[in-house]
Amino acid sequence: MINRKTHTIRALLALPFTRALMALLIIVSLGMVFNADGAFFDWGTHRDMLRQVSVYGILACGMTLVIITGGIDLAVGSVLGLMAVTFSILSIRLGVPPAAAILLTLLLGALCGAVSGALVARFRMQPFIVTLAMMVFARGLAKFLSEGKKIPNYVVGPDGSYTEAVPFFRHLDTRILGGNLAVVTVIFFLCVFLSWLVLARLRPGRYIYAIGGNEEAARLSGVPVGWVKVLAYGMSGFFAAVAGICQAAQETQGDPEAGATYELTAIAIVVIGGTNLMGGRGSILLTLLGTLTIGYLEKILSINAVSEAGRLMLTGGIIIAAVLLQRSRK
Amino acid sequence: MINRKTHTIRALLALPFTRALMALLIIVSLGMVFNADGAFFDWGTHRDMLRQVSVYGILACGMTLVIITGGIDLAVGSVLGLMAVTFSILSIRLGVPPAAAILLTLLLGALCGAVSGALVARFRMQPFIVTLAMMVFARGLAKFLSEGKKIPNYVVGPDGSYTEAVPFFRHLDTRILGGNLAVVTVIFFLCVFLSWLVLARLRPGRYIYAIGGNEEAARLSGVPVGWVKVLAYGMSGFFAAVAGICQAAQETQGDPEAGATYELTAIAIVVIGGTNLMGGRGSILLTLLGTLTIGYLEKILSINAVSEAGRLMLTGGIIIAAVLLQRSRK
Amino acid sequence: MADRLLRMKGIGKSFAGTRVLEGVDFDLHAGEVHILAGENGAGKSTLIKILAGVHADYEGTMEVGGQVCRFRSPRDAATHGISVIYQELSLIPSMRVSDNIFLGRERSTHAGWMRHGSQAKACAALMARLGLDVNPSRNVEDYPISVQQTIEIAKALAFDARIIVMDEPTSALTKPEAERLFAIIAELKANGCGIIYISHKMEEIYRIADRITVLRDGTHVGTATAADLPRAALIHWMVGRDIDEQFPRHAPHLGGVRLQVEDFTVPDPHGRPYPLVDRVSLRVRAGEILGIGGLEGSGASALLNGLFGAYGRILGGRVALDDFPCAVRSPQHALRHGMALLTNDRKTSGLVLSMGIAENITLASVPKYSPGGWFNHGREMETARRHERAFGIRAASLTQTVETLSGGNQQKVVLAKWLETAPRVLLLDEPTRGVDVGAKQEIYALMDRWTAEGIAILLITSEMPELLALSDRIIVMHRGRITAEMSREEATQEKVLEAAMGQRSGVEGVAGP
Amino acid sequence: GSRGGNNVGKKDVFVIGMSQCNLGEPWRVQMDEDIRAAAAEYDHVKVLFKDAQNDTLRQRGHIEEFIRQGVDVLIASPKEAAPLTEPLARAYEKGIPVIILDRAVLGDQYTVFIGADNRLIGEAAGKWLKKALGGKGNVVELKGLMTSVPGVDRHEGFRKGIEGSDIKVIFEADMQWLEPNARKEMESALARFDRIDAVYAHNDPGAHGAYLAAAAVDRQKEMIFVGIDALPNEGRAYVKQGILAACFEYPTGGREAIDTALKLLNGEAVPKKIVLPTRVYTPENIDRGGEAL
Ligand SMILES: Nc1ncnc2c1ncn2[C@@H]1O[C@H](COP(=O)(O)OP(=O)(O)OP(=O)(O)O)[C@@H](O)[C@H]1O
Ligand SMILES: Nc1ncnc2c1ncn2[C@@H]1O[C@H](COP(=O)(O)OP(=O)(O)OP(=O)(O)O)[C@@H](O)[C@H]1O
Ligand SMILES: [Mg+2]
Ligand SMILES: [Mg+2]
Repeated sequence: MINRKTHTIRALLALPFTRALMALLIIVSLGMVFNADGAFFDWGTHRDMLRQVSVYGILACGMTLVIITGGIDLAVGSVLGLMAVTFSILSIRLGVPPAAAILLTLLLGALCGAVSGALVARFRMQPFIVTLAMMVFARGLAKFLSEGKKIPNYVVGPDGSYTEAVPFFRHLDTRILGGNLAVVTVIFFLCVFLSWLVLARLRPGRYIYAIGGNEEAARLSGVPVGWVKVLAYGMSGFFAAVAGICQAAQETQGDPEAGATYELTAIAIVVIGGTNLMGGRGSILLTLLGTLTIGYLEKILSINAVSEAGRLMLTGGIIIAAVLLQRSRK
Repeated sequence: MINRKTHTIRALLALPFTRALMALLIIVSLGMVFNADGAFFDWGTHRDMLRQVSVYGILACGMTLVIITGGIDLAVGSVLGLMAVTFSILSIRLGVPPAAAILLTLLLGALCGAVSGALVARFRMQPFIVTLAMMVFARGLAKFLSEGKKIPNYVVGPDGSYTEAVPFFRHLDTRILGGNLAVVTVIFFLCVFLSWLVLARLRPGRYIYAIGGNEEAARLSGVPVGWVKVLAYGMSGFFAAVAGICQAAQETQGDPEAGATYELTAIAIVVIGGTNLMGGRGSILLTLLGTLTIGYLEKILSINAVSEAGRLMLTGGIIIAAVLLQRSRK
Repeated sequence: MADRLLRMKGIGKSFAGTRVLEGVDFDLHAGEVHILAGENGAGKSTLIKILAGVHADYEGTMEVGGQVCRFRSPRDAATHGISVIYQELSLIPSMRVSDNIFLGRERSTHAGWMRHGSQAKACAALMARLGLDVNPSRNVEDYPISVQQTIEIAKALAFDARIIVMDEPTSALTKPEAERLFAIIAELKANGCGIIYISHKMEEIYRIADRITVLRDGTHVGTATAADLPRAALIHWMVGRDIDEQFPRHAPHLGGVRLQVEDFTVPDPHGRPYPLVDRVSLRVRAGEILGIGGLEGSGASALLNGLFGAYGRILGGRVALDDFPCAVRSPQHALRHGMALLTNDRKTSGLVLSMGIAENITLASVPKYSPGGWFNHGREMETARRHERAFGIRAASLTQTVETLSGGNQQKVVLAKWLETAPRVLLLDEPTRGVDVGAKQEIYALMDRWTAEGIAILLITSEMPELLALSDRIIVMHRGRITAEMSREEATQEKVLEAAMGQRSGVEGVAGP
Repeated sequence: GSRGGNNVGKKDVFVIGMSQCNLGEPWRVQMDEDIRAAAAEYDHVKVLFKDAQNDTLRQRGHIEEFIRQGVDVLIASPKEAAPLTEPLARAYEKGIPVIILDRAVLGDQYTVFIGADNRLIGEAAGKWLKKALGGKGNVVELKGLMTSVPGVDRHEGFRKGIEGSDIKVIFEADMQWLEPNARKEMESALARFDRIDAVYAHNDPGAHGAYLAAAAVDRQKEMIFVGIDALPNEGRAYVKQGILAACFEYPTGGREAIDTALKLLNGEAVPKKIVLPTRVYTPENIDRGGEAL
């Protein structure tokens, strides 16, 4: 009887979900110890953490899909920047109504991703290098479209006064539930939900896991490998566009430099969650936990005003520690 | 007879080496067309290209070893920065003689790599995340050691004049053969030679390929998988230290920010050469060709003063084109 | 006994809480072949992996050459004169043959300088001794699986090992190659080596066995000399009950022509001018099993893969299904036309090892379980349960990942997957590879039932008795062409082998290349 | 093409090589823009722009290329002092007029240095804040990259400026010149401190990010925001919008560089060092074009 019990606990502890949760709990308890004069116990801190990490989390949703297919998408940060610029140009400069601008931006983001996916699928190129090229290209395009300058959300009147150009930016960067939850966080949760639907409840999810697990077996079982890859990278681009719009709204401008190095954070989130970079395994819930872990880590370092050097060293150390917890049996 | 001939040519064209060479030749011929008023036909241009690409090439040597084991080393850029700082502190601040400072720096670099390797081998952690953590940590350590400031190779005299502190920096950043070849380029070639020895002529090379080809089979065949990984990552750290010393010499200072994003260039070089990121295949000669390809690409864009946006977009496009040429059959 | 090479006593082993071996005793004498038998998942491979130093944490003791040992690594075991041919190929496909042969025991100077030339020469000599036509400087992946398997055998023999373990060495070998292996085994015995041999093939076992040890569910059932353990008793030891060991092939109810193939050609993927399949024509009727015989490189596997669209659009020839022309472009397309292909390597092309049993079973019919895109997990589980019962898949739960299943159960999962697509034509490439007697019997019964339901089956198998007993008609291929066709009644082992070596009989010949 | 040749005066087109160390910062984009705009006023001036992507050695390569190409004037806004001293000195020795913009190099092997003084600007910001806060208060300092010289100068100058007052810097963090980072750090500061009187950010986007953080918790009225750079579409626009209480111009010197280059080409004498005047912009004076310091 006792034996059986330890056995169950052991099995539970071996679950990726439990491990990811443990990593998160350890970080949170660190926060309780180093609470910066109680700032950590203020809901505002958690709300802000959630807002800050939302953009990374949104990118990580798409990254999860791509990583489960056995690929990687290094372009998300650049596509975020490109889409922040695109959305700003559309809505601020060209006066396209927000709804239409959003739609167009999301489509273009999905297109960027789909192009990577198509290159990976059609020419069997390595995802790392394809998306690296896309990363460089999208950044160039963002700079080209914006002429290297930020596109701020205001218009200068004839009398030299500044007025907000598109109120939608402000609406996106606000809070709901009595100011207790940022709208971008809600969007992040929606993205998590959408990814969960795709991965766990819809047909393509099954294909995504199958391709990551054994592409050849999947192909011989009639899985439309090419299309599924285009879909996965396309969704990654779509989420990058969502993140780009959120980023632009929070910055009140479209910055062609936005999102630089965000891809690394997104990957770190996915891996810290416990999704395997080899593909075929993982889930979006793990990514949600990973997002919170990274979010709290950053927040705790920030409220304690840890120096830059210390911050980097601690981040490196804690990533290793978290992944050690996660290390899969295989 | 004719059939046999086309067959041989086909087989030749299918060789990774031939493909990498073709990519290089295409870039070079682009340079001949866009020669910037003949600047491309000046040997000085090629000499400078070689000097500029040497540091990347040195990193790419270590990256090749790691990639052939089926891993990746994202930390090389940061370790370069850390070692540039270490070398500068040792030789400029502490007055350690150059030879001893070099030795110590190389050892420490190898140690950084070996730590990544040990984590990958001992705990079966994913190389991507281990070296990502090491990348963040090493950057933090570099900033910590240097207190966030550059360590310049001069002393300010009582009269406010600047005098060189360690002449060795200048000696390393000079040219030989009648000014026709930079010393750092010679060092790069030495690194290529060393890697070639290891990969093609020494026993550990067989093990590196074997682990990348099928780790489990290698283990069953009695390959000391753990040690070989420590060796591969250790060598990558060693080469990063070599690159760090070269970088410090060329910058005449130890910059804690040095080498940021160099890892991506190093990976791009290896992949454009035709070494497969899946591991088990590739060679250092391919990396040499890849280094030249990237070097010429940058040089051509630079001498033609292509705008930043255009440069990024062209780089992205050309990487794709080069890899399309390379795409392996499997 | 003085010439006892090995003695394992009370060996126990668990994986993450599951008991795999319990109190197993095993010993090996010089100059004997000791068969290790048992069902799939009985623990045979685990036992020899302990011997080989792969698993270092186990209970019990081990004596090699009278000396108590505990190996920490495969290298450790190798230095004690133990050489292993593993069940899963342990070659590095992307490396040269000579590098593979010497992997872990390279010929190099003390400084580590490789002596490639010396290795290549020694490798060539070894290949010649074993009668293999293999170029030491080519990559292993350039050779078909059967040749790779013989390279693996050569690798185990390259060093003077006293104890040689062979874990299903013939699972990918054709008859003549297996014969060559038996000759080698005889030679090794004569030289005083001890051989531990694992196999599911009864003919083989009785051909070479001196003694037999049987494991069941990780426990030691018994050890006996081959003479004292008749076939029926061995099977009883293995599965714990009697099995009526025969090929249940009922009189076929042949229907109309289901699959008609004319001048089917698969070009060489590397552009060499010799096609893998060269203008093959054949017909299979509903309810018929057409057996395809042939040696390594015969093109039989390529024929099935090509028909299924695994190499893309058909480049030469015509295919008709139930009299409708059908130009298959991809596996997806072939599936839609009612074809199903069981490949000869379940690990690399049959299963998604990281997915569960149920998920693998429905993988080829996902659209059926996700009408409108929404996945119906309940129905999926129902189906999986149905197949679990029908095939007798033994697993803790249907969500268990298939990587943790034994070979036989894995094979049943693949079969279930293809059956779930309700195929009209079933292409089977080595359906019983690595499957134990009990499971084999079940698969034979299933094949018989499927033909009764009107499915046409194309069957490749390297086990001659299986081919002769199951096929209603047999064609034999050699270098991409059909060299013989015979009815069930006409077929004999000799005739098939003769045709497989290239002698033509009864078929319109086309001039050779 | 207009390569080589020593007799500059006779040429119909002057080629000016401009090596920018990095175009990731809006301020530097503006510098290139200013140069481009100034050069566009002269028909016979052509500028070649190169961007070193924040890489010292790449910038060194650019300088070597310009030398080989034989540009008529070389403008460089160096990433680093020490490592680029040598290459620029080589150009200078070859007789190419060398104009150093913004960041200085070591020694005197160049023709002209044009730049503003970050330390002075930081100090001015400190003094301004001292006055605005009445000599006491809690200040958050959002620093630029502290491995860069401007970051250090703006920090040290500021500390000097507030010296001797009761102003306390209660929270400081490195935001790496990036607005999203500034917002994050400011949120942490807001969570920790109930009373913040002012935010001093090393650049305007940083101050803007801090403002957004404060506005999100409705505390933007509690404090004032001060930034540096005063680009037309950033800092000055923020002042105009009432977001920043003050911003201090850090002039790019782009126009001055072209003017100086033409003077040099015409053989006129120019001073070795041109220190650019800076201005402060506040809501009161913004419509008047700021106020010189
Ligand atoms: N590394 C492992 N981790 C967990 N379980 C394992 C591992 N290796 C083997 N097993 C389990 O141990 C049991 C015995 O497996 P083993 O491979 O020894 O069987 P076998 O007798 O060789 O079967 P087969 O005839 O199919 O090769 C099986 O249930 C298998 O699932
Ligand atoms: N177009 C192609 N693309 C990729 N691989 C191919 C192509 N054509 C053939 N092959 C490979 O060549 C092999 C041909 O095998 P062949 O038919 O000669 O096998 P076989 O004689 O039945 O031997 P075995 O039983 O060992 O598979 C196939 O298994 C397949 O892997
Ligand atoms: Mg086995
Ligand atoms: Mg076959």
